[in-house]
Amino acid sequence: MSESIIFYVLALFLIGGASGMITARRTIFSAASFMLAMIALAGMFALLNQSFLFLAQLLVAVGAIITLSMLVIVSVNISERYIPKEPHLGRDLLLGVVIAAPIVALIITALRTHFAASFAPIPDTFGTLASIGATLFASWVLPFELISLLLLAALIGAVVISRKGERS
Amino acid sequence: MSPLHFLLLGTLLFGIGLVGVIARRNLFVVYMSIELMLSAVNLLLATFSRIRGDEGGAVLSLLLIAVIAAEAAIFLAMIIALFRAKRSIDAHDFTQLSQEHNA
Amino acid sequence: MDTVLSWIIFMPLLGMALGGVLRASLNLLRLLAFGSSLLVLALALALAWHFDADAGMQFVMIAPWIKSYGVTYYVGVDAFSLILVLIIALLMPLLYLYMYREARHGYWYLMMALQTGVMGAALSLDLMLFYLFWETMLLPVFIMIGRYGSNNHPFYAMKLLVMTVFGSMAMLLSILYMGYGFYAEHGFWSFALSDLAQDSHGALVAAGFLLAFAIKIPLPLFHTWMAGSYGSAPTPAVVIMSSVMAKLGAYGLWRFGFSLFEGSLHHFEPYLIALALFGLLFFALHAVMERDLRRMFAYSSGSHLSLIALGIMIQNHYGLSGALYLIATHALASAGIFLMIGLIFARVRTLEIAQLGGIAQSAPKFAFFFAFFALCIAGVPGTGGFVAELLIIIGAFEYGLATGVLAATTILAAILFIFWMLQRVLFGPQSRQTEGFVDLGAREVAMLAPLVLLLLLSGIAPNLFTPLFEPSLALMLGGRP
Amino acid sequence: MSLALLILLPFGSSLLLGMLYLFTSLRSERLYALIGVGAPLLISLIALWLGYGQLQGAESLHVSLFTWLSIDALRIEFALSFDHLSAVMMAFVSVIGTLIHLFAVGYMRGDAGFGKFFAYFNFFMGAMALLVLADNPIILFIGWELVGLASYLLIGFYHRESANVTAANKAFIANRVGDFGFIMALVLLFGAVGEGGFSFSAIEAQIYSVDHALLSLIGVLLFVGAMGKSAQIPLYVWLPDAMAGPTPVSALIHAATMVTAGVYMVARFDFLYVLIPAVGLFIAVIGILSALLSALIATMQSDIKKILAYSTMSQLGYMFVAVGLGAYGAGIFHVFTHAFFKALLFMGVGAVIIALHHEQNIFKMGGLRRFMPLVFYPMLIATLALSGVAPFAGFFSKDAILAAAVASEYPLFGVLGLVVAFLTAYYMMRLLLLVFVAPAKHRHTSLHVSPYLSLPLLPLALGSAVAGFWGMGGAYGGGDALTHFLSLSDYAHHLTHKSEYLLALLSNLIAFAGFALAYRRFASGAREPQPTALFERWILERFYVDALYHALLVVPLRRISLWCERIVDDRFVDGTLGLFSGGYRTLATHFSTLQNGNVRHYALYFLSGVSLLSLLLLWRL
Repeated sequence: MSESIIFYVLALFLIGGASGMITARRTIFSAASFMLAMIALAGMFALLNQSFLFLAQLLVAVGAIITLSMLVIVSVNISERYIPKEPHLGRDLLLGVVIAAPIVALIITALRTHFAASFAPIPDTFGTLASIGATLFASWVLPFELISLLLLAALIGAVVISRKGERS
Repeated sequence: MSPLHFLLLGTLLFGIGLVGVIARRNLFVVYMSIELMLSAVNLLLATFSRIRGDEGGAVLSLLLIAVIAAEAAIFLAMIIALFRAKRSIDAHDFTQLSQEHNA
Repeated sequence: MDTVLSWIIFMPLLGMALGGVLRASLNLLRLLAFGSSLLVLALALALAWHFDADAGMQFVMIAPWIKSYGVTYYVGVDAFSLILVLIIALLMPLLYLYMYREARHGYWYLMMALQTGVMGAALSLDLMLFYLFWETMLLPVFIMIGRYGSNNHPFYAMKLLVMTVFGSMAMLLSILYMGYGFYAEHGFWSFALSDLAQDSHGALVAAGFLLAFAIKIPLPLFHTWMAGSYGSAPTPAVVIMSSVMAKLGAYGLWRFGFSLFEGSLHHFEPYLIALALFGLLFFALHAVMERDLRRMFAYSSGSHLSLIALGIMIQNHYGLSGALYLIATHALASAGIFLMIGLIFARVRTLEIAQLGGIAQSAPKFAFFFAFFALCIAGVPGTGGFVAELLIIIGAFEYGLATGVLAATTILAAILFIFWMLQRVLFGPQSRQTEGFVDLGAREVAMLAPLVLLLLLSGIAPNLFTPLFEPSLALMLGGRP
Repeated sequence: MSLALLILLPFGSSLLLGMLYLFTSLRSERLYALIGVGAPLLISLIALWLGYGQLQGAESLHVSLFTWLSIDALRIEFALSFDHLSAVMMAFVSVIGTLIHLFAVGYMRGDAGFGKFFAYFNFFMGAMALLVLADNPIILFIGWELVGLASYLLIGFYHRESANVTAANKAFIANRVGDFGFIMALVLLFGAVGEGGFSFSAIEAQIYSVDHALLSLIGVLLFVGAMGKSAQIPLYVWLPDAMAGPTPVSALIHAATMVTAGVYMVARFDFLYVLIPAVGLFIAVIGILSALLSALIATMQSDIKKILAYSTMSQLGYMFVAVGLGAYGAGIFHVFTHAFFKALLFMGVGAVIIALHHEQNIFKMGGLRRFMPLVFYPMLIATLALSGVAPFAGFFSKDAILAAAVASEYPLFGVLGLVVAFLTAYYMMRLLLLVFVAPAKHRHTSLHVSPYLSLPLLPLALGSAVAGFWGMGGAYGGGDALTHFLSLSDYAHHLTHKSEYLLALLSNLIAFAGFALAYRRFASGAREPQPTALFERWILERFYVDALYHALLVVPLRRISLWCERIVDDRFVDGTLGLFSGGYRTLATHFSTLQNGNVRHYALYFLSGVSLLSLLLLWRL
């Protein structure tokens, strides 16, 4: 019962944050709402017994990414006049909802018909750091290495792209 | 509180991200909407993992977080570059794919 | 011996690949081009030597290619394709001689690709294969006009491409339809000419083919790509277009028209003959006031191709042999004239007739060769053109009096513009541009002399050449009521 | 084999000369002249030897060198024949040709194109020999066209002047128009009798099986070819302009040999024309009209070469009257004699022109008798011969034609022929007087004439004087030797001796009347005439035929050509295509507003698509 309450509270934050992010006119408000949603998402992971994911989400998504975004927003120093006016925001959002609704509906239909209505029983160690680590290095070594390559490429790419802009 | 709730929530988040990508012109918001869509997928993956009791989904989700991080780095760098080039973060200002620019 | 045709077709492609792999220098590339074309020439001559004029299709090679749809690699040569093979094999070394100084690598590669395309189209007996080569030969020309042309060349390259591809799409539809029809009837797929010829096909299927050929030849009303493309293409491309590709259109009319659409062709016969007769005069009239030398001869070419089409469509012994003879001699003569026009352009950078004149004063050799080719196109006796025109006129009179009279106007058609053109280009006072016009060098004479000798020989002793195709013609016409 | 030599020698030497001229830097006139004159000399020796054999009654020679073309029933042998008709033609063509070659050596001296000239000239000899010796109509046609080509090249010899090239074009085009008729006739003939062989003898053997109407059509079309080659109405306009070529060319091609090919051809087809007298009558009418018209024009011309050109045309008219009325022997006889005196006249005129540094207006000449007697006296003989004064060559041949005309069913031809004879005498004497006798209008005190120019005149003068005796009619004790030798299918009637004497007397009187009139008007010189009367102006402007051709043919042709390009191509064909491509382009413009380069819009389209698909799936599931 308490889990349900937690779930609905978190869900409220999550959806509220997401909606706030796409509707806020000021960038900084969007970013703040987004951070709220991300934190709520970490909570969702905890609810799902994914303790390691919960940590990773907090550390990487919230800690690193959001901070980075904030940093960029501030460092580029975007003042009000650079922010797009978006005079028809309401209309555009409505359009977006109209387009997105069938897609969402389709996905939901698919999920509803293909997944069990209950959780499977799990051992206590499920989702812990040790367990995830064992799985990761037992059968996911190659993807893991590939992801590290991707990160490296992204790192270099990010530097190159931002330097290039500087020169011109 | 069945798995379906989590699935519904994830899909909804995905939809909200989609709306953001479609409707917003602010590059930052577009970027965050994409992040949101990825995170929504992340949530779904975690849920599937929990439903099946299979940690593979959790691992995939973990890798996805890394991808999100990489994507964030690139996207932010691009925003900086674009902003430097045009002094704008309005997506409507970047239309170099159109024919008038090629001609 | 079975593979000789494949060697003939793919030798240039081999040279091209070798050049690409070795990242050939200009000299090596030149060597490859010359080498491959000379080898092809040698093979083609050997082919002609071993050719048995009394037999039908020879040197046949069939290999499965796309098995599930019965598409085969099916090549063979008979008297009619042999003529085209010999022309192509002869012209290519001369063209390379013409572009000897050409420094752009792509040019050489494209020419080699082009040779494979036209050879393949002339030799393939599987409709799908034919279609493949038919399109293959278009692309290098398109690129050559687009990249190396002059005078608004991107536009004309597009126009050429769009119009000819439109035609070949219609042909492709017909081919597919026929192939499906064959499948429906016999239970297995085949696109081989000999198989498809067993069935009878409707007029609409024939129309697809006719459209492709009418555009490629071109017959009047399908011709508007011609003058512009000829006018803006680089010289070797023009030579190939007028001497080979246009002839392939006529050849196609022959090869596929007769074997596939015997019945339905009769349906179109009067219209095609009327169109050809119209084209004969229409193009000649067109040429009269043309201001650009190359465009003028484009129309001249059109006029003669209409005559060839006429010879084919009247479908009697004289008409067909005349058409074949004209295919050969006009290919040589127009190659000569377009090469020389290229030389003029290289020397004075203009082809506007009004800006030329008096070339004969400082360049007698040039004037001699130019006048020779022009007179050959005009059909003066002693050159092969006359023999061909005579035969077609005889055939046309056999077909009908009115057709004959109109066909005989070919005697008049060429003189409408040729002599006035000669006057303005070769004779009269020199213009500012043609002052000190450089006469032909040894390389250029070597390039033109074979053409002149062959044309003279074909005019003085045509019986040296006619036995090559005469028996097959008799065979072909003997088999019909 | 010797027959083949008649053709190979001139073609071979022409090729050799051409090669030397084009590809070497040899410019020795002596070498070129040696080769250039040597070849015709050799062939005239061969021709005379063979011709002598024919006179002695040898079998006519037939040689088949090789099969020229063999398609289905069409079997054309490259065959030559040397019968009586070709013997006569070949003999005088080669002999006169040789003399004119010799003359040309002097005339062309110092010209940069010396070698080229002889290459062309020998080429012409070869082509003419081919025409004369051909054993079937197709080979004849080849020779026929090649002499036209040689004529084109030689008229335009001085190609720096655009006017000369225009004249050359005109000549070739007029000839080609004639050939259009010729080749249609040949093809029709082939269609009618070709199955059984196409040599002259084979055609003759089957000609009776041909439908009369078709035969008439063939006859007319053949004559159209002759009209072009022999400058008859209405295709005569090229001949006066052809005088733009060097004078030896005018002498050889446009007076003595090529232009008479039309007459030769009709005589060759005598077996055909005998069957269709109505067409013969048509030929005669065209002939007499041409004779009359050109004689009239000649009386008003002041260019010395043009006078002779019109005179040639007028004499050709005579010949066609003869062959048209069936007197083939008389026609060829006139061809034969005419060659001598007309070649002589042209060569004399050439000598005059050279001496006066290319002055061609007779009203600016005069008094030349003193300076060049070796030119004057031969020309006097030629003038007398041309005017038909007894006993010079022209008298006998012209008399034979007039006799045939008077004796025919249409004596009107005879009357008109006499009128032409009067005009001929008048304009020839006018020329002679103004050039040689009238007071000088120029300042030359001494004029040099090279022996190359004057010596060849002498044998021709002899020929002009005596050549007629060969064909002398029975009335004069000759017995029509030439006509009998030719043995063509003459069907003309003969006059009694008495009426023939009367006719001869009359024609001589008329000639002298013409001389007298000319003498009265021009002996003491005259100014260039300024035409006043309408008729005179008409004559001087050649009845405006050239202008008419220009307005009726050339101008519309160019208009049509432009119309083809601007209306048919651009508007009609490309316009229709343009409708398609234009419509496509409009459509594309509408679409391209969607393609605005805004990636978000692309994403929107894409997502809309996904959305629609989702709806579809939802609905179907």
